Amino acid sequence: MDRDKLLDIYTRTMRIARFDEQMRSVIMSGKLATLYYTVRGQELVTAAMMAAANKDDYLVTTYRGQHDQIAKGVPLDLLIAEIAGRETGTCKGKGGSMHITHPATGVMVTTGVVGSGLPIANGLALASQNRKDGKITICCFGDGATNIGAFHESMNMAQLYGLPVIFFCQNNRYGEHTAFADHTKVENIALRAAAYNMKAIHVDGNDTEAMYAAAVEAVEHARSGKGPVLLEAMCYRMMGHFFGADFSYMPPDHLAEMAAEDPLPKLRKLMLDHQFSEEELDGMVATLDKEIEDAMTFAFESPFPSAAELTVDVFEEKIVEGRYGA
Amino acid sequence: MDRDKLLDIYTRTMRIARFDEQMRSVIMSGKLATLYYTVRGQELVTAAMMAAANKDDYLVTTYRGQHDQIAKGVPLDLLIAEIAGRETGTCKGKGGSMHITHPATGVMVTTGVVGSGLPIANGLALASQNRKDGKITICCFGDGATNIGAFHESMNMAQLYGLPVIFFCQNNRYGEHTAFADHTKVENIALRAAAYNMKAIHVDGNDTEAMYAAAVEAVEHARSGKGPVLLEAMCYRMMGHFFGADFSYMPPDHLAEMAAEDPLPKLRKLMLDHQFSEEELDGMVATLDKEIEDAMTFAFESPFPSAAELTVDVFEEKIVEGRYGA
Amino acid sequence: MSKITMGQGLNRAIDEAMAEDEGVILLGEDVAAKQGGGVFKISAGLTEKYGEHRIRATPISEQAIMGACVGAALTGFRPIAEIMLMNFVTVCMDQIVNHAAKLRFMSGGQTNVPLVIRTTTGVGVGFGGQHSDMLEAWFAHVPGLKIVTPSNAADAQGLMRAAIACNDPVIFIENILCYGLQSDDPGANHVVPLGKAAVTQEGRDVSIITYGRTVLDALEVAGQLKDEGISAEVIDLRTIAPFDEEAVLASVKKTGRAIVLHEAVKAFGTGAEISARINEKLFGQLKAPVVRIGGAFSAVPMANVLEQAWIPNKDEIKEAARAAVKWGN
Amino acid sequence: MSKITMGQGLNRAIDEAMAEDEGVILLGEDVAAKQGGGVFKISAGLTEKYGEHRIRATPISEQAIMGACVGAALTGFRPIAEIMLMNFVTVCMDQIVNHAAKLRFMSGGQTNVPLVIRTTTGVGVGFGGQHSDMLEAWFAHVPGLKIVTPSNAADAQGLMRAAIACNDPVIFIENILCYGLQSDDPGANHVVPLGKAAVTQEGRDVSIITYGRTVLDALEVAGQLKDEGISAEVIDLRTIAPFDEEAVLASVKKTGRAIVLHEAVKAFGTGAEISARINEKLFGQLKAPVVRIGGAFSAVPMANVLEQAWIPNKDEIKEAARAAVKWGN
Ligand SMILES: Cc1ncc(C[n+]2csc(CCOP(=O)(O)OP(=O)(O)O)c2C)c(N)n1
Ligand SMILES: Cc1ncc(C[n+]2csc(CCOP(=O)(O)OP(=O)(O)O)c2C)c(N)n1
Ligand SMILES: [Mg+2]
Ligand SMILES: [Mg+2]
Repeated sequence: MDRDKLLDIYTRTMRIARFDEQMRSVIMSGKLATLYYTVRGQELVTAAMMAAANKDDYLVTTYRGQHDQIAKGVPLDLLIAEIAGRETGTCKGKGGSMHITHPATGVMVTTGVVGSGLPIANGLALASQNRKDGKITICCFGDGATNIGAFHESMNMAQLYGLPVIFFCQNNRYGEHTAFADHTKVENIALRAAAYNMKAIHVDGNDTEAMYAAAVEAVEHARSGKGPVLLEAMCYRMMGHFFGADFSYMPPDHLAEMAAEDPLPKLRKLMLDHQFSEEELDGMVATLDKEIEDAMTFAFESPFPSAAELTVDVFEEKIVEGRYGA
Repeated sequence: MDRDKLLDIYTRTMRIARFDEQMRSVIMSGKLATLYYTVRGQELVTAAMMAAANKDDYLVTTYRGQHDQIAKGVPLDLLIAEIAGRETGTCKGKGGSMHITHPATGVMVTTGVVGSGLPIANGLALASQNRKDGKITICCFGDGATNIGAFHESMNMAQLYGLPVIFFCQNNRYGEHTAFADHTKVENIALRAAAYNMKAIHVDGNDTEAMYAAAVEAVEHARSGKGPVLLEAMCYRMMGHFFGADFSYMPPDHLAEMAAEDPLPKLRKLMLDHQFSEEELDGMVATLDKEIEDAMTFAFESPFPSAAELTVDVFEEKIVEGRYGA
Repeated sequence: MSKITMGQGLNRAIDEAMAEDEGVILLGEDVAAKQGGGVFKISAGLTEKYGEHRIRATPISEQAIMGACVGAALTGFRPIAEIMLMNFVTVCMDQIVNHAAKLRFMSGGQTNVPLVIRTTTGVGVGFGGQHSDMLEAWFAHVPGLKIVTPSNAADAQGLMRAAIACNDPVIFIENILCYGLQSDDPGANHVVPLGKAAVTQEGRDVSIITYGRTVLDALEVAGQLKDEGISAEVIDLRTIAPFDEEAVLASVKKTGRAIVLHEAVKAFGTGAEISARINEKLFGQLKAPVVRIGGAFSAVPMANVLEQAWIPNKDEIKEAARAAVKWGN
Repeated sequence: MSKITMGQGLNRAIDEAMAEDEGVILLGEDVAAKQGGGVFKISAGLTEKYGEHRIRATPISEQAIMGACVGAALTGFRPIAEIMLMNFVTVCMDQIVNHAAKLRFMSGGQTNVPLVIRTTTGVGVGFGGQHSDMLEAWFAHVPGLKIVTPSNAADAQGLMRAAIACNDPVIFIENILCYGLQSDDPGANHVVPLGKAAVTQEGRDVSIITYGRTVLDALEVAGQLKDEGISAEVIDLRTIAPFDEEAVLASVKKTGRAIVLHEAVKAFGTGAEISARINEKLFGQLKAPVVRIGGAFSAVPMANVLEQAWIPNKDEIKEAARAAVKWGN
């Protein structure tokens, strides 16, 4: 594949990977106490997806969305400051990791409610359709989310209206503690598109070239006005549901299967095959590490929000005691 | 087909048809003011379905459910008394036509909320599965209901647990004022079963023999422990959404198409082909009319419930002012 | 002077807003021309003017309706979501409460949701337990939502214009029995500000604080009480939350007696908050206990006799006023 | 004496009920042994004893979970539905409100729904705006539902037994911060009747009426107030609706002063009903205005500093008690 595009995907992937590792270590160190949904194993799928999209396309994602946000371009300093509950965070510390919002990079909603991003994604796409602004909306969610009502209603409405939206299912084989085979009897999620007469793509998300090709196909379909597409990328949740959570319920053979499919070593090998040298790759990683360390420093040196923040952003006007019984 | 079974289906069908016609005339006459969802055009599909099931199987239906309830065996006097809001009605007049309940004939829930019967049907079936009582649950709903979240969640759960339930979609081509093609892009509802790896049957509900065969197949599948089935019976809503409602939004060609497919003349012809005489058929109808008139008399001569009814059936214990701020 | 009905007022307000702003769109079941402009015809004529891309008939998918409106609102559109009957909000509370109400706050003010959620309900039409509920108390308890309900056609038009102009989500509750109510035509571009109550009837002896259809009952009762020499003041809140505390307290300070009236179930209803606030702010200044009158403690029954016994009735209001005035002597 | 935690108490009550009645089943996400017995491990060990047909791990499908429990309950089963966090009731309100709560009434008493809806929530763990809400006020406004919440391990066990035995739907709210709380072991088959409050601390000067986690705050404050010579009585409602009006009125009659405290948003919260009722029934007998203390008027923020500012705090309670006692002099 195109060497520049590969480099782009590699950079996005490693920015996510290094961020994830450093987040885990800062939590381990006790320096930060927060609920963090690790993205280990899902770095590549979203890097390839966002590399195929435009900066001003809309993104809707979930609590497990830091990889999507980074791939889309959310600045790491603002992102980490938000996760650390600082005034300088994307949301002034009010939202936290589950609710990252950053319209400047198209990140319109990050939801903590399973499946709830899909109906909202339709609305963003509907606005683009009416405005004819050429944007598409990418909506990220997991395999478990496809069993909830909002998924179904949204798929049907998107196809009915021919909305420019990509339903990007990152099938990491688990919904919290429940394995795929224990939450549905359908063989894969892509098969569900037929219930709406919608285009579907099913791809091995750990294969960089296949994943990128699928992303490009999905983006072209949605942007061309042909309507929505359901893109299912097979990947693995390589750790527990959130960082630190017990995952003894994951059987050994599954863990072994995952290790063998880890996208990071596979991608590194692909880079080497494309004549990137070990040195170059290590150099890039070092640069990313520096970027992340600076962002961490920025975040941890930032002040906490003031209590007065409770009275703003509830309504357009400030909350005044009495009127609201507050 | 078997002559006795055909007679059974004919009797259920005509009991519904005569009830529906007399309900409409009593409303027209001004003697009864109520919201009545006419079942004109859907008499046969449910008659055939219930003729294939057992009296003690469970039924869950909707506001447009009088045909299902009658086919299942709910006594007409109690049914009409309930619709007329009388103390002698199935629900003491508290429920009305949208909420007919009659456990004695397996009618466990009639809901006014689109799609909400499906999750409940799963629960009835789950109880049967645990009790091994051999019962199946029949859940009736419309085409429009298949676009709501509850449909999706219920289908997935039923297949996951292998529940003995028949999802009986009476596709009458309209959801309130919205035609099928304007509420989904899927060609038919049966196709949606694939999203759950569920067995599906699609049948012309105006063809008595085909409809009964489909019903038998569905019942055998569910009762044998093979799990749920989605049965889609194509039919027509031959009048407005509720009786008296304007239906100018229904195009003439559609109205013509419906008239040609009316199940009642078709069934009558089938009866004649099976050596039932005109006289016999008319005689049966006369008997049914008498039964319905008696039921109407019973209903309209019954007393209205007393206001004290507001304090009972809220909880097991009576409501006492004060405790409940009532 | 020419008259308009509540239905016409609502239709006109939406029409005016749509003419002004391409971003005003309407999503709901059966709302487009092809379906007859809504089951209550509130959007009649709008598809012809603004097109199906702005008047979107939807599948029966309330979560998708609400979510689509939330998403469009995030881009600066001003969507109007029509939920056919208020009980059906129970299938889309997540989008309203976890998203529409909270996105401004959770995003630290980066985004906001200028959304109007229109819905209708009402007791007295024989629709029974699943089609008659008044659930405004739920929404009032959710920071980030405003709740509005008109008691007359002119207010319906003016409040709808204000609701569409509001940069935060507004729950707009219409009473099914009120669509035919007539008012003097308030003319074009009539706006009634959110958060302001109306003193619909001046009085000295007792304040009846209410909203929506029961304003009519209160006015009728106030008229009858006059003949008994009791001067009742009627406050139409118009905005239920945040409600006009100043207006309520001013009235009760004057009369020293308050009756809080609504059609919704009395227990844990909005009347509880209003009563609690009056008692907190006017402790020791009341001549009689604040009385709450509301719906009975049961699901709404279908049988008409029971339904009529369920709704707060005028004799009950009259009795409460008499008792308040007599209190202590 | 040996101790149990709230988690253990809940697990034991469910275990005892399951051993007694084949009809007691549990549905919820991750609840079975294969998933580790629930994310909070409340159902640990039960699958091994009673099998996967009775402990059913579900897909992420709250409407299907709730509906399945309603349906099973209609046949005489006594299902327990686990909704992982209270905010997720927003995706299944229809089954709870339009069905579970109303089927007994709408069927004229032919059917009933003996269902327990277990859920957990709580402010103070940094879960943010969509995982911390206290929505009991919504359910209290719905005739046909009972709402229960324990403040200690023994009550958790006893109330759960009573909830499972109840022939009507019960919303059972657990506070995420309380699972580790320890009580003296109440022993097997411990039952705490629904609808009965507990006087957790006797006092003369002011009544603090509360429930759930804030009972702990109230008790701590009561202890501190003693040193100031203020004798505070603490009432733990245990059943929020229908609440124990007799107990509340008896206490406030005695003290003449009331503080109603809960973690939920204050505006239009359950405290409004309790305050309104006290004012209605004890008009003229109060020495000070009834004070309500509750959560701030915003979504629950994630940042810890903001979250702590959001929750009702002990100084606020103390101040309110002092002010009430000082009132008028
Ligand atoms: C409506 C709802 N139910 C339950 C939860 C609790 N929950 C959070 S994440 C999760 C699992 C989601 O699985 P999946 O969709 O596969 O996404 P993944 O976590 O694997 O990325 C659950 C059940 C929730 N957040 N929302
Ligand atoms: C959740 C919900 N949304 C909307 C409605 C209003 N409504 C009542 S019947 C109906 C149409 C249902 O169509 P379909 O499922 O095809 O059943 P049919 O009436 O054709 O038998 C609608 C939209 C409702 N009852 N419930
Ligand atoms: Mg997953
Ligand atoms: Mg239909």
